[in-house]
Amino acid sequence: MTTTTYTGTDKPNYLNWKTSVASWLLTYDHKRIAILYLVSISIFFLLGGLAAAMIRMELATPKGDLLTSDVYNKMFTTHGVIMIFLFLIPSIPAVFGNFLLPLMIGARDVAFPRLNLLSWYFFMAGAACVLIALFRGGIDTGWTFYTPYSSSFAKGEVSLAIVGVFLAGFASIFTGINFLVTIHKMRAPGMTWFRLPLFVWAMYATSLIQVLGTPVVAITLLLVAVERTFRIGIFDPNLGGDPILYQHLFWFYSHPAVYIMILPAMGVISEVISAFSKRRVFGYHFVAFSSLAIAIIGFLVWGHHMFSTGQSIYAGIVFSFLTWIVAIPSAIKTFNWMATIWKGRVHWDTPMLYALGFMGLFVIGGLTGLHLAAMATNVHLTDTYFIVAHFHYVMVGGAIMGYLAALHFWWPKMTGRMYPEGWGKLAALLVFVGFNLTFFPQFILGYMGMPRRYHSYPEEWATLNVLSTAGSSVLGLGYLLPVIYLTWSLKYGKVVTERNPWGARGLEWELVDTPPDPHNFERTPIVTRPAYDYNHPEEPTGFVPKPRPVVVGGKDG
Amino acid sequence: MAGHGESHVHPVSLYTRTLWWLMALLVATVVAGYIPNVPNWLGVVIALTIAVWKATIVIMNFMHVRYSGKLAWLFAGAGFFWLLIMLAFAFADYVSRPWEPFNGWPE
Amino acid sequence: MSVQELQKTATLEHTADGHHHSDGILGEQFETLEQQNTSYLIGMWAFIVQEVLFFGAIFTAYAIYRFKYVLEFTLAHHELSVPIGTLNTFVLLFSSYTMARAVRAAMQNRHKKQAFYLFLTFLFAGVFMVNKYFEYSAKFEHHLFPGGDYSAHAVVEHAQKMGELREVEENGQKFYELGKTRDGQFTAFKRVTPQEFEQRTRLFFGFYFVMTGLHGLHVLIGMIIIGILIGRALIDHAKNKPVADFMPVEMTGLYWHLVDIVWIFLFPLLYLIGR
Amino acid sequence: MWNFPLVPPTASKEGADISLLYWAITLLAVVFGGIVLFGVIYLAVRYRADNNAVDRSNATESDLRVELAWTIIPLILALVIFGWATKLYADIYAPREGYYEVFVIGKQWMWHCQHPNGVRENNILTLPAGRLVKVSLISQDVIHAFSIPAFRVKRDAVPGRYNAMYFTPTKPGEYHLFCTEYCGTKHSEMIGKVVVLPEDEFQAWLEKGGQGLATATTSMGGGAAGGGTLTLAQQGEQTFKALGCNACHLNPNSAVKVPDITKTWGGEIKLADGRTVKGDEAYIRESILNPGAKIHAGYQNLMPPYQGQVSEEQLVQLIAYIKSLAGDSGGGK
Ligand code: HEA
Ligand code: HEA
Ligand code: HEC
Ligand code: CUA
Ligand SMILES: [Cu+2]
Repeated sequence: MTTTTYTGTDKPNYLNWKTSVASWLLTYDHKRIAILYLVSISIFFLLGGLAAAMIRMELATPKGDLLTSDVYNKMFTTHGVIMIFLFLIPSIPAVFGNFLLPLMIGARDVAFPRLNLLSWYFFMAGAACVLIALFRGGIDTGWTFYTPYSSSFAKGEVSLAIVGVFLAGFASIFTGINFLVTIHKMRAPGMTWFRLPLFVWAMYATSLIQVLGTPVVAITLLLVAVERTFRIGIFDPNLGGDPILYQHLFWFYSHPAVYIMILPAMGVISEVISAFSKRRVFGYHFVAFSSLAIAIIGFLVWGHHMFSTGQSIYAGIVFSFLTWIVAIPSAIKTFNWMATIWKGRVHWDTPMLYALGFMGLFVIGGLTGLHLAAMATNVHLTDTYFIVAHFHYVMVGGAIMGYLAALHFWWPKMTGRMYPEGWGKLAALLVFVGFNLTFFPQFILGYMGMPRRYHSYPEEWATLNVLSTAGSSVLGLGYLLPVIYLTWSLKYGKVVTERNPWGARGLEWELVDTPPDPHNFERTPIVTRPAYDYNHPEEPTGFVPKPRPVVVGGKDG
Repeated sequence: MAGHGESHVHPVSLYTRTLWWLMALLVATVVAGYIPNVPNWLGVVIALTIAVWKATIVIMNFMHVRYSGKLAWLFAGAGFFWLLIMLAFAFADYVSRPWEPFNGWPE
Repeated sequence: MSVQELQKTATLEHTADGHHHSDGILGEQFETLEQQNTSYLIGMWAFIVQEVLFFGAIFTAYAIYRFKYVLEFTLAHHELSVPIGTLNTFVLLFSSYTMARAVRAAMQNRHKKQAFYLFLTFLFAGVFMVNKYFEYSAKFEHHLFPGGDYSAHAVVEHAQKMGELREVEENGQKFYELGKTRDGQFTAFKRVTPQEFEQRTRLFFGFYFVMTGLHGLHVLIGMIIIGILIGRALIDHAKNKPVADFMPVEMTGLYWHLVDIVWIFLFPLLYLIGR
Repeated sequence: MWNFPLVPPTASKEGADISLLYWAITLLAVVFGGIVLFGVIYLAVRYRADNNAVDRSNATESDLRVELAWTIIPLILALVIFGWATKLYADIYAPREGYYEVFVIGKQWMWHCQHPNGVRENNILTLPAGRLVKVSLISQDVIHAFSIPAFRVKRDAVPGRYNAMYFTPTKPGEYHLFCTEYCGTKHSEMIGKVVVLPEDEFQAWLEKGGQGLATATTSMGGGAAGGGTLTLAQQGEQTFKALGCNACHLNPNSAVKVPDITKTWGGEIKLADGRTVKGDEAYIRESILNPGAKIHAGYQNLMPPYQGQVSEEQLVQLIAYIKSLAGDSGGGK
């Protein structure tokens, strides 16, 4: 490596240069905000996982014996709301997007550091509302809050939970606005659009959805809360309203939202596959544009959640058609990743294991999405465990695998410590096996017609459900392991001082200290190379740092 | 946006002219609302046309989009375009749902 | 571009804006003031996109019901006062103008003038809110707020006077006929039960309060920000600051114009159509 | 231990078609899933970093032809299946004729089914094999969904309006019936069964007024059938009188000029505003609940609205009655 590697624990980095609690809670540093998010969403993931464990335990026997039906209903609502709004939507964007975006494009911070912090506070306030709603008796509407059940029938603190989702939604909007502007305006000189790492492209597409979609669900849920209080009747047919309208508005956001969850993971996979195959991502332009295509076409397919509601058949046909179309960019990505491995030098490290796992599981999830996109089969499968299996394959098998890949890949950069590789591999294996054991049987159950959100079911489905429950404990263990060994590694892990432990390409690896300097780059870099330039190993870095402008005033006020 | 920057100061006349237009359109829309025997749908069309007109000149002149770079155009357009998509697709369901009891327009 | 060229432009940018740094205007994450200003502008526009869809979703819902219950909504429209609505539109349009002038003054670093125009904007916004207050109180008084004591009584009475609603009783059952009187002749378009009529007008007022309420909230937030800006402009004036950052004013301006645009649509959709 | 089902029974004509499509898409998924899964593993093993025995020369980084290939091939397959699935869906769910119609009302938390001849069942639906069945659905409170996995059909029961679904049971037997749209506490207990009888047994069952068989309450939560001797249309006739509809309709001495409701069902009705609508359930339902909504051309809006005065059950009866006036005893026209 050319420039000196004067990194190490002695040199101040973003973690240790200030240590007071206030310096964390009032930080404007994108890297610290990422850590704040990381800690918060990890807690929510465990909470959501606990609810999942309760669900699976109840479903181990056909009779509803462990929980009452009300408690069960509250469990899956809790599970869905926490996993979606408090974990998966903020996961990769708010943690890795925040941490990496400025590093990847050669900026000192995101465009609006204060908005970034505000976003975290909104998120925490929203989470607090949701949690209070849960402690004060819970809600049982399902994560979809369908009317008129949620607006006129459900008891409990539905409105408070809605306010929580509303606030978390604005946190997401703020993140989106911040990233859009950051990507447009904060790129280092020479960092042209087509030199951007594909993770940045994915985050750009994600941010578009966050800004264009989230306000709609925010106001729609607010209307449900208003309806609960004032009985206006917007969504209640007994008061002159139309419950289907709610579904239109809800899915206008919530379908694109599934791409908020998967696009960042796809970005991570592009980075990881390239770094561990030591090869430029095949068909860079196609992968980049397919992210945008997914984000945009993804807005036009929401009606595929409503085929059996009595939505107009003509509207249904259009929605179904566009759903088939939106599957194509995902196909493009998948095949390009495969072609990236082709003729590469594949290193089987933990992040790569997760990335390979992602490809296998996401593809199963995506392809079963096609069963649902086809109207005739959709009607049989909708609201059965087939749907549950489909979305866990894409969200857990896809998005969370991507998240774990990212966590392991950038862990040394973020913390200056390496995770224990052996444990990492074991956990990846457990997650993969446990996952399939948990959710594959659900496809079969779904095709046989087992309805979702049921807390008891006919005897003949017991065996497959037992299998699923057994699988979920393996899966739970698989998730528990990283929690333990990553925490352990913070103190006992191998210290990483070199900038680029993986020998990867990208500004964050080649020009940024490990752990990063509070100001990211010593000097603003000038980029002269495309991303993933693995073909010229003799030229170690493609970036010429330029003198840093004088800056008055420090960070963190 | 790029080039001559945002600090470009526009002549006062731009704003005054815009204001007069807005006032004229305000009067027009109120008056149009009181023309007797205008069918309901036409009233809505007139009112909305004037509203779009007013909004456009506010965006163009007060918000300086006319003098801004491509990016501002893009963002200004995106919001309204997406709103149209939502309206169009949602209405597509409602108007093609034969079983939806719709009262339609009288007169 | 070659490395040398890039470095040249970079240093040029650097020196060109050198003097700004001493003012502490330039945020640490930015390289140049130009970059900072356009970032803020694009950021504000992204926020506006968000706002458009935020309000847009209610507009969509409103459009569908207005389409569905056109007669009931028309009669409910009549309860809103066009003069007050017109006055408020006038006030808000005018405030948009003064806001634009304030931004202009800020760009010219004329702090006193800027404070003056901001103050006018604030004043107009205040008038708008006071009007809203009276308007809302009147609705509450007539039980037109869709809370516990909602009653369509006022709508019915008014519509009867206008000859657009007729109460009929048949087989001991009461219902309303909605229609129009022309040349003393009542033509019915539609017949509804009082209960239905109550529901649908209630729906209208639900929309009215949600939409204008959210809009009013935006006005209120705008007023707070404008208030702060006035203070800052006056301080800048007192300190005789030659150059100040005009971006806060510019961004508030964009926000304020958006609030105006929302009203530009609310006014005809709630007050005018169906006259 | 290994004696548990992996596929549902297929007991309707439509179900067989849908199964075929399902397995076709599954085949597609297996092929593509297989390509990706095995492809990835193969490539990752073959090109592992420490394997220097492989040829890594000419490792292109993009190629328009292959990009187009893997864009267009999936696209074509996607369009083919889209076409197939959509055609099938339209064939099944678009209005069909010549059916045996049952009305189903969902409420928290039970299914209430009514046969044309007046037999009622709760949480059990008895049907004849080999005949096209139309289920007209509505809900009294929240959204429910009527799902019969063995027939591969389901539909939401939405409050305030009718949804319909069609299917042809083929195999006599007992099948699961579920509510699949989450509807509150006892959503998972809103279940029952569908009993398919051979045509002759079904007729016998109907003539006995549905007694005997349907009283057998099952572990799945069946309910008693009943309803006695009147057909649905006859019940409708009684309701018609009870509500005083005959003061105007079907009354030669009526003071009010009324349309001939024997021609309403299946007819083309010209409205006062110039439009023409079809005389279907939705129209009749609306004409009763809110007659002013659509005025028959040539008539005055004089009929009182019955919103809030007739229950969903009575509406179902009235509709059956008005259909019977048009010569349709529950089989389409
Ligand atoms: C990360 C989240 C995520 C992602 C990425 C997806 C991706 C897709 N989803 Fe999924 N979906 C959900 C999360 C997600 N979904 C959730 C949470 C629900 C349920 C919500 C609820 O009701 O609670 C749901 C429900 C859902 C439904 C509604 C079901 C119902 O309730 O009736 C439908 C229907 O069309 C659907 C379809 C699809 C399709 C076509 C894709 C596509 O984007 C998939 C594209 C990918 C591939 C196709 C694989 C790769 C391609 C190849 C290997 C090449 C071969 C391809 C072809 C031949 C076309 N999904
Ligand atoms: C990001 C999204 C996400 C994630 C990660 C998960 C994770 C899991 N989910 Fe998911 N799930 C949803 C999103 C998600 N889910 C949504 C949106 C719904 C629909 C809700 C609705 O209908 O409204 C749903 C519904 C849902 C159902 C259907 C409920 C029903 O319809 O009745 C089931 C049933 O099996 C299920 C199971 C699981 C399991 C076993 C996991 C596992 O992956 C979880 C594993 C994690 C842990 C177990 C926690 C970590 C470990 C510990 C704390 C150790 C202790 C625990 C043990 C040793 C077991 N989920
Ligand atoms: C006061 C007289 C009156 C009574 C009582 C009455 N109707 Fe009517 N009905 C009318 C008139 C007049 C019309 C035509 C105007 C219209 O379309 O609304 C009509 C139209 C209808 C239509 C639509 C027919 C068509 O072809 O357009 C149906 C169906 C109907 N009535 C059913 C009923 C039922 C069922 C009841 C009792 C529950 C009932 N009516 C009670 C006067 C009455
Ligand atoms: Cu009824 Cu679920
Ligand atoms: Cu979807």
